[in-house]
Amino acid sequence: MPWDRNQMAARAAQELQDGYYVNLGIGIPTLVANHIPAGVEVTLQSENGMLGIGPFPYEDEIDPDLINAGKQTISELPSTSYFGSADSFAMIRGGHIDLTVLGAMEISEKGDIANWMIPGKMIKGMGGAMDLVAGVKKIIVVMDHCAKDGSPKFIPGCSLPLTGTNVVDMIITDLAVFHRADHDSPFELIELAPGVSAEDVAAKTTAHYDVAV
Amino acid sequence: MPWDRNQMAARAAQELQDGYYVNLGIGIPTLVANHIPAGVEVTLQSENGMLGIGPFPYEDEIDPDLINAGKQTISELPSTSYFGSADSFAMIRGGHIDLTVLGAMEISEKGDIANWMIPGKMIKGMGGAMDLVAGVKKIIVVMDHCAKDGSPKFIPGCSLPLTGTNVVDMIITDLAVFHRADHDSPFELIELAPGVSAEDVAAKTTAHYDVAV
Amino acid sequence: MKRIYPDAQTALEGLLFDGMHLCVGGFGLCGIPERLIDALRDAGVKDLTIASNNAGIENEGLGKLLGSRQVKKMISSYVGENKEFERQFLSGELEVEFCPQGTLAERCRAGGAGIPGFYTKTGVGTQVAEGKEVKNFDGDDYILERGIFADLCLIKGWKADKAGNLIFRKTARNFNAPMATAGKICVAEVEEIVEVGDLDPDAIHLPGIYVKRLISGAPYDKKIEFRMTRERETA
Amino acid sequence: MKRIYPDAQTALEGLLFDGMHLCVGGFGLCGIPERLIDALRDAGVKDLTIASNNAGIENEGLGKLLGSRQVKKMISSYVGENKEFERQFLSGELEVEFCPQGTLAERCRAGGAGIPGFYTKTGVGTQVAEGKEVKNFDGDDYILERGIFADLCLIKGWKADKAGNLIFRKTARNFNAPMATAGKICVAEVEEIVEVGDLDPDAIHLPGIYVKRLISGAPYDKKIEFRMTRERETA
Repeated sequence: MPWDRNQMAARAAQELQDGYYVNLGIGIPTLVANHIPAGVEVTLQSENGMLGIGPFPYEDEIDPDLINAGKQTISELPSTSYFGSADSFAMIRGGHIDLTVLGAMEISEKGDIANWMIPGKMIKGMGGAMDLVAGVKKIIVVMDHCAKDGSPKFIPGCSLPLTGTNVVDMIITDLAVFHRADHDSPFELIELAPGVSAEDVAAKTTAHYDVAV
Repeated sequence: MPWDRNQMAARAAQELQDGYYVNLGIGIPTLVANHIPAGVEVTLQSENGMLGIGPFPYEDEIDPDLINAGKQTISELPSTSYFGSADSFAMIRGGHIDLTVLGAMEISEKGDIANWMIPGKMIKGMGGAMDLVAGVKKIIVVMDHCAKDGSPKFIPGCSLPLTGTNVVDMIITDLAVFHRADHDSPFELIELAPGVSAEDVAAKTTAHYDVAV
Repeated sequence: MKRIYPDAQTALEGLLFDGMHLCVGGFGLCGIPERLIDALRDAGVKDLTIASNNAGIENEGLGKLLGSRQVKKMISSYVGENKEFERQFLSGELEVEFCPQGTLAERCRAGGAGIPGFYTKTGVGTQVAEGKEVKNFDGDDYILERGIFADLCLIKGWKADKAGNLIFRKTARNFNAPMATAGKICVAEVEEIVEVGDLDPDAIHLPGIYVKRLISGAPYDKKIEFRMTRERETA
Repeated sequence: MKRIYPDAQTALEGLLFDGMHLCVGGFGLCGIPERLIDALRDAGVKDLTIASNNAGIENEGLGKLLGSRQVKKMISSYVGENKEFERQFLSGELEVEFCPQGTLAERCRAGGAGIPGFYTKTGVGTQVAEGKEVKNFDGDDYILERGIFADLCLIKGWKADKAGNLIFRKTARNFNAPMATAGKICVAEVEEIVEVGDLDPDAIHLPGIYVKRLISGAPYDKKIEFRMTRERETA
């Protein structure tokens, strides 16, 4: 049985280590915050200028001056600090953030990622995605294994415009987990969702990868 | 009679305009603060990270955490703000400071300035001088007209290592004031100390300049 | 020196011209200079090039200037859901330069800091790198990005003293901080103007040197794009 | 995560090696990490390359490490009056890279911000430009300066909370702010460690992400280089 959104998020959360500073993208990545392992202290960064994101606010705590990078209202913590956008991306670009979890449309076997535009569709922009994949120490992608039409998303080379080249460290899909030790190594299939076989994954993947399950 | 240090500083102070943000170098330039014209509000910047320098502190106000760029104890004002060195020089390099007054060893007729090292002598370093002459909107040099051995300091080309090229806007010596409208124009002699003639100045200057007195 | 103006309209007097370049602070609708945007709209100045992280939504923020067709070009990282934006963009009426968010913030900081260009890894190997110089430092490729320096910067702060020293509040700081420095002149609107000495000199976000003109824009009715809440646990 | 250490010596454990590069905060003797410098001296680590605006004076600040011959190279803007420095420099024992003060500050900020190089007007046409790439932007020449990224950054703050959020005091902020970001790890000493929540989140100068190890170095007996005063007007 493939993993659902929450299970994928929970799997990503297993990569969190005590003391990590983490930036979570919009969508499934946001759910990772609900699965932080016990005893692990993680500080969440929001690229619009905040370290130490709290949960969504109570109705009477809502503050228009306090939003995350998805423009959602949030709350602060006692450890929170605020800063401007230049300082925020100095932090990201400078490699001070330990981990980011992002969604993607396509990932290539070389670790390229495409997640910001589809030619012919209205372009909304890359936001902070290009900065995050270029700067953060470890990049985890969480995405459905296949597109809605059934076509593979982990492929030999991306067909969509890229967000970054050779940047992805780990891919968590609803079917499997792929990982690589460094950016010169190929991805390895290291884990399968319950009831999913390595053959199932192979049938739905065109990227080359090593198998370690 | 040539101008003394205080008179040179007072002359430089006449260039101050209401609302100016000003950085004053060490030595005679520091004295400019004592001659700010009535009705003119000027904010002094210290490149170690402060806007709004106050006077020297009273004995019981001395604070080791509160010094100017010359490492002298100073006081703060109600309008003071503090910032780090990167932000301080962003302000300077970015052209946000209106005026700086600096000393110099040599000035060339092209507006080059040499004020940081003498070959063969111990080099102490340029400190913030190169940043100031490169970044501040208007550069005024205050210096003795001649070196101690009587040789001219306003000369065709500098012999000492440069601090900046084509940056000086005005030169105030103990004998005269030179000014140029822009960095493509030659300097003009625009003012003489009392009892000093244009011929006296010419005899002690090897730089080419126009005469407008 | 006159720094405090009675309203946004007078604060912009003498600063506006057709075809000008602006930097406008804010992230989404958070920390946008609402009063100054309204005054820009009312002034009718046109063919504007605006660097701003977002382009507002319909009838809010910079969306107002899109509605009135005053914008020629946007330099933004994300333009969200704005039907009028989409229409103008797809029809070619509006030019858009997409710039990664961190690159945009740094380009503004650089412009304000006298840095005409810097190298970044962001965007290497992507469309963003097209036409840009690539340089290798210590084995990695970086692209050259240019500083942004506008004719006018418009920002929104929380409080400022009469010397122009300004502080922001929470995530409303965002692009207002770097953009305030990135132009010939910066006009700021704040929620409250306080006396000199009322703000902690160690806690000033933007020194008065950058705030040449200042207005109080209160009262504010701040808009929220995505209102999220959680339930209080019942005892 | 362990962030707070009992003293400077333990805070540096495992971080030191001969030939390493450091960024050390402070301006003159103002805001220098005294305890950490003492611990460096006591550790005896040598052949250090140190980026620091100044090199201390005899037996104060980095002057201590010069006295014990632990420094191979300084990257500084001004090295003031220090006889031992002068002797080592003139005899060729000590290498010095003079760097304009603003360029040094920006190189550290750039290194910490993932920017390997940037262009500046500072130093164009001077000795500082020798061997550096010159590029023309919009009619003016600029030189390429490199970011600095050290093995270890040592800084001095005023207060920090237990999450590492740190504030500086007055002009003791200086180079401590950019240098804290410019290395693989930053160790900070402060005058007081306070509880999480005691500092205003809008007024943090250095977010805890940069402060990986923290000590309280109190009590401090801060040195003054040039003690200047004025007389009280008598009534």
